[in-house]
Amino acid sequence: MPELTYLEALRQGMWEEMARDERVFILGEDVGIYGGAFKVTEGFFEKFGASRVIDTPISEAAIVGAAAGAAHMGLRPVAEMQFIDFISCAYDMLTNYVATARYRAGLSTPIVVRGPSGGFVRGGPFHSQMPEAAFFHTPGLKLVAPATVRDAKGLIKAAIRDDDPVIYLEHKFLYRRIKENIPEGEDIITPIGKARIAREGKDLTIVTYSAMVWKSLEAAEQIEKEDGASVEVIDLRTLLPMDDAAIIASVKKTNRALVVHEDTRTGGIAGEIIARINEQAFEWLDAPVMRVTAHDTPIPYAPTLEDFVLPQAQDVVKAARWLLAY
Amino acid sequence: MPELTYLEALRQGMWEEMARDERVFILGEDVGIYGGAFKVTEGFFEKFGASRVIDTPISEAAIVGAAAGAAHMGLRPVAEMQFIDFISCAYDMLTNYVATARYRAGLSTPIVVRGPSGGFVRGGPFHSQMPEAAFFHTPGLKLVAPATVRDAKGLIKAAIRDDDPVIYLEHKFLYRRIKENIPEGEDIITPIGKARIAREGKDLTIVTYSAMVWKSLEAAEQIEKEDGASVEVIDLRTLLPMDDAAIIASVKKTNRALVVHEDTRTGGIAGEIIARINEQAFEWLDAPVMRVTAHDTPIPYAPTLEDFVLPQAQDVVKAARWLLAY
Amino acid sequence: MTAGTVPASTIPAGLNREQLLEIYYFLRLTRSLEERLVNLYRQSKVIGGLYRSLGQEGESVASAYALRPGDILSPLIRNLGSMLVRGAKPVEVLRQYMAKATSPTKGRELNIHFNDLQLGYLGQISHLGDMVPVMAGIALSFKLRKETRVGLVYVGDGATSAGAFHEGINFAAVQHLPLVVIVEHNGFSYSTPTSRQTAVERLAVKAKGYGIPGVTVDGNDVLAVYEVTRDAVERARVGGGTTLIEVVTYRRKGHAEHDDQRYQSKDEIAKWEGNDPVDRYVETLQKNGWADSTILAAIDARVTGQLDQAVAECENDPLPSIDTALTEVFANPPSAERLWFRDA
Amino acid sequence: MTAGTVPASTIPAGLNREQLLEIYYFLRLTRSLEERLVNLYRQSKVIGGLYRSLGQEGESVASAYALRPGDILSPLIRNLGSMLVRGAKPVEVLRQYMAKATSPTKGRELNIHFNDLQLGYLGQISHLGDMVPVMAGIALSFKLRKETRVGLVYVGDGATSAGAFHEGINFAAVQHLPLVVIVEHNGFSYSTPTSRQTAVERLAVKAKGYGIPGVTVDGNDVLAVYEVTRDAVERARVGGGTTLIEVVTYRRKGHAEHDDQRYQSKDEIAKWEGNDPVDRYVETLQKNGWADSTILAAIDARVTGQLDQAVAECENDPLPSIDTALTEVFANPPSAERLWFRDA
Ligand SMILES: Cc1ncc(C[n+]2csc(CCOP(=O)(O)OP(=O)(O)O)c2C)c(N)n1
Ligand SMILES: Cc1ncc(C[n+]2csc(CCOP(=O)(O)OP(=O)(O)O)c2C)c(N)n1
Ligand SMILES: [Mg+2]
Ligand SMILES: [Mg+2]
Repeated sequence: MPELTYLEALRQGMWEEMARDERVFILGEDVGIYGGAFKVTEGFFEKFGASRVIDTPISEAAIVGAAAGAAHMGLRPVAEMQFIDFISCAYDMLTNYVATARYRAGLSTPIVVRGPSGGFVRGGPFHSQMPEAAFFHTPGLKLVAPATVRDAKGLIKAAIRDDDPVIYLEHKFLYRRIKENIPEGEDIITPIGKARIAREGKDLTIVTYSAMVWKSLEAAEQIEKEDGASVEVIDLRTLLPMDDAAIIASVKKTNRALVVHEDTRTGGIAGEIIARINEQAFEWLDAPVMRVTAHDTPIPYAPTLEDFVLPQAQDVVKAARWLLAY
Repeated sequence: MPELTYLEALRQGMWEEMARDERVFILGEDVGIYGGAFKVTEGFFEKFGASRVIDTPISEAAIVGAAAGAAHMGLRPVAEMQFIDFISCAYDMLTNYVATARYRAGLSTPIVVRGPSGGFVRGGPFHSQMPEAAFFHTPGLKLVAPATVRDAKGLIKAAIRDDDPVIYLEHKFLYRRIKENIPEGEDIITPIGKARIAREGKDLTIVTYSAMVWKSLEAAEQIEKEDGASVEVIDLRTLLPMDDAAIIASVKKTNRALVVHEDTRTGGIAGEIIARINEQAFEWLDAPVMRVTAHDTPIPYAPTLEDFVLPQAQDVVKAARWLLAY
Repeated sequence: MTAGTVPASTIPAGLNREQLLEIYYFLRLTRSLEERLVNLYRQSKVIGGLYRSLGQEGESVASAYALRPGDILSPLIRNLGSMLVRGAKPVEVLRQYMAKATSPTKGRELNIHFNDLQLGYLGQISHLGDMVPVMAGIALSFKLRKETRVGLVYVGDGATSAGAFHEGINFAAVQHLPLVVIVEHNGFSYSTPTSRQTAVERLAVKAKGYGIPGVTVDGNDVLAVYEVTRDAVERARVGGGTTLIEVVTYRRKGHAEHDDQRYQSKDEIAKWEGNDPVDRYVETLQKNGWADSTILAAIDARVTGQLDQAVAECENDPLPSIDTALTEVFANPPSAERLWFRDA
Repeated sequence: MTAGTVPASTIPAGLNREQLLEIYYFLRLTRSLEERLVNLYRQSKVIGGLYRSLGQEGESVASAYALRPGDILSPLIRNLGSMLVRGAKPVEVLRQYMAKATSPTKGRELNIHFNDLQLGYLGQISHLGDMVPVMAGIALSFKLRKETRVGLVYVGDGATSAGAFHEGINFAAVQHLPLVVIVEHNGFSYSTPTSRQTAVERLAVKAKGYGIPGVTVDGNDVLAVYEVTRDAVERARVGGGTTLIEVVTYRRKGHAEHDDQRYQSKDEIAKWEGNDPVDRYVETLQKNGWADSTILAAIDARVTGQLDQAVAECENDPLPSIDTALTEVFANPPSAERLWFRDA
């Protein structure tokens, strides 16, 4: 049973889908011979050829727009953003053209737009972003953000097979830092819309996703060890449509909730999650739902600053303790 | 004391600022001889000339980018988006270039980007949007959304004088539908960051902004009359930075809160408001904070559909009653 | 040829007489349908704005006529004619403008923003320029599947300034996609004259920046537009890549029906009225003996009858029921949640 | 002229001997500073990536040298040379790369993303193309205030595909703004050859689509770049509007230091090594008797000394203190909120 990194699992998932379904093709900047800035598509050009692995100009709006057009015709494009920060250049195309296509005009647009998101890599303000909140707001888009090796594979496969447009946010900090045994030949599909209990617990629920799952798990273990409290960690996996049922079930069990994400506080999706908990489980809450997030600034470059601005495991510990003591 | 419409008040505010400060200029599509699609800048070209009222190509990114460049040099550009829906084409420029300029590089970028937002006018999916959530998420931008004639004037003047970039969301449904007496020559400045109590009450707080202030007031009056309950309505006026103090003070008084906005539910800024109330006034809440919003769809064109998708005064009444009875 | 008629000269551009008349039919249908819409607009039966293509029907119809079945075009607001050529029905257009439940978009989208990919048209969204990348993607699908199909996309002079136009046409050009880009040089973008939109005189030169052929054609000369478009389409079909065609024409009406056109010179409007594409086409048909006034009048009558019927057919159609408001945001889930404060 | 030296020919482009030597100084400074950065990078003292301009220093320095005080340029990642010409200090660049508290952006932004509008440079953001509209806005401010100042913006061959490039240059062209756009045709955009980026051979033809002059110059010929840029800058200064200059050069290093360049041909790299702009410039200086090896060696020594000092000066500077992490998101409020779970 081979051990794969997060990046390899993502790559394997795409590879399997391309081998399985000839409608699937890849387009993006430097995805061909070079194999992508992070080498996610390494080997694809050689295997699948220039017509299914297309190097494009630096034109994110055109990449997404062309993917949409091809998808209308029955193809299954997977568009890479070299860094997810550049998806902002396709914001209009995604929110106005792609997201609305089915509702306004009955058009099917099964595209996947994926790219490396997130910080902790000294990337500075334009290579460290978490863009989910900007797209989370638009009806018609699905959003997934795998935290584990298994889900990196399972969600890309599910995203490619989905009949709706899906934004797939991979976390670049996890690319080569986490490994997992993935049985060869297993057709892993992580269902879109289903959260995962990353750790069971009964005293506090942490709702989180992407790289913050690991920091939350680290915090949960420390608290278990040092405080004897048991913390449940929900890995959302899909941000949209959100798995309210999983969140609410956990909160009704633990009566305390903490939302943890890497994005800035104001306008980050924690607000929405808290609103939903409040609407659906108010009576079960023994404490306010709190959040651990980045500070409301751009992501600075210097390690000291980045580490300060971004949320850390010790922040989760501190917030969790505050909630447990409430 | 002349009676002005919302649109006239906005126009007067810009006019006074241009007369007062020669650094102020206007740029946008058809803002010159034509006076803008909604005639907001009617007469400006004749008064201030072609070099201060600039008709641009259809290039929202260039309009905002050029405004930013000019602002760095000490000018005070006011950029019009013909409909605010087209601000999505400048999303990258606003969130990456403009919003970060001071933090990342010490640059001053005092621009105002304004345009007609909102629905209820049968504009269909691309002429009815509320874009605040997309920009609300980015540290470095201020957001204002006047509901009254007085604030239409007071906030545009404050926005132009502000040293930070401000997105000014005017509501096209209000343009010619509301009127108010505005004393001639009064230099009205509505401070950015300060909410307004649109109606005092003690049993329930409604937090809202823009056109929904009027629907909320209508609901509040109906409830007062029919149920004898007293509803406080907070008109946020500024969405960013948000006036937490005003919201929290009201909630601590009424112990019940309802957030009302015209934007879609998921990812709309109500989530953030609820998170803040929950964080800062949890102990004071006698009921969950609920929200009345649009449904999670694009805005459809047909009156029947638009009226169904968008929030109405009767929805506010219903939600308020539910909360009052909780 | 019947004795007594003018001897017919050879019909150019490989067209036959039937096709010439069919083109006339679509020109007339376009213009008359818009006139019906004006009436309905004045009666407040059109829900939103009304956008005319008066004076531009020629280029719209003729360019679309150069396509074959399987090809796909993307119209702009002023390309009603192109959609009718592809098979969109007048009643569909009426229903769209009136937001009827029976309209192609079920009342969700306005005017001619609707699609039929089988018939070969993909309605635009409002954001100008966006359809160029999308149509590049459609052309890309043709290329990837080795289909001999062609895409065609219309762009206004104003919309050439949009970033999406640039990204899309460049993408098509460098990928050598079977796409024809028609730039409608009609003098204005809303109130803004083309001279405030771009510093070039001839929009066809924009092709040079993309390394593709660019050609300018008199947009009010129906047969010339047909011929130029057909050449570009057939070149694209055999792997010749992307072409930009500038059609020179004039927007005789305001941006929309409510626009007072204060910025347009009356003389100029009058001048272009004298250069009307339909009038010119009729003259060409008659002068060359390809059609006489009797046959044209018969077509006019047919159009009138069809439009009478179309208006009658839909005028009393209902507006959409609220049961349809929340469906199909996604393929799955099939419906958005009905919010709690709206539960019956 | 001292006896025994080659008789000096007339110096072209209105330059004098001192200026020629100053240009040499900046060329050497640019190259040597990048070499120092490579060392620091290998020692893991550079925090993020390292981007070289090896082989492109000539165009960068020469074009910037054509500006006057008060003019403003916006550099790309490979335009270190242009910033040094405008007065950026090597120690500032070192501090930026090492994310020092003392860096111009206080450790917030990386590499050469920093500004000094007094000296006349505005650092880029990463999103390619975005600086073109921004620089159009700066040029617009010059025009509105009737100042005789000029803006200059660099764009890579790859970045010409971005929508923002198009919108910005078109805006500048139609508004007749004093802006010079330098397109660096260096063969690649990351791994993508220019032939996959655009279908044109000569990027200067892109000017045609904007109705502005476009000129191509050998980017490794320092004096030619200077001359062409100066002409464009001075035309802009007197109200002649926008110009696009294509500088033809080659990126001899990978996109960044970590890039293995597998997609670049070794032969081609070698060929361009033989066409090195600094070597060619030195040869020109010596051949024409404008400088001898002694004086050039003295400049080299001066550069070495300055860089030794610069490295020493900053290597031990501290990283930014967390007290500075939250300030200046806005002018007002002066600081973002420190989140509750971080309170001391
Ligand atoms: C991105 C964007 N910005 C602004 C608008 C508003 N708008 C609608 S039509 C129009 C003018 C279009 O002019 P042109 O492209 O020349 O087409 P024409 O109306 O002449 O056919 C404008 C500015 C828009 N639809 N999209
Ligand atoms: C909008 C955007 N998309 C993608 C990138 C990622 N990226 C950074 S540099 C680069 C290549 C740039 O090539 P070119 O413009 O030719 O400049 P060069 O590196 O050759 O100097 C790419 C794709 C980016 N910075 N911005
Ligand atoms: Mg036009
Ligand atoms: Mg390059």
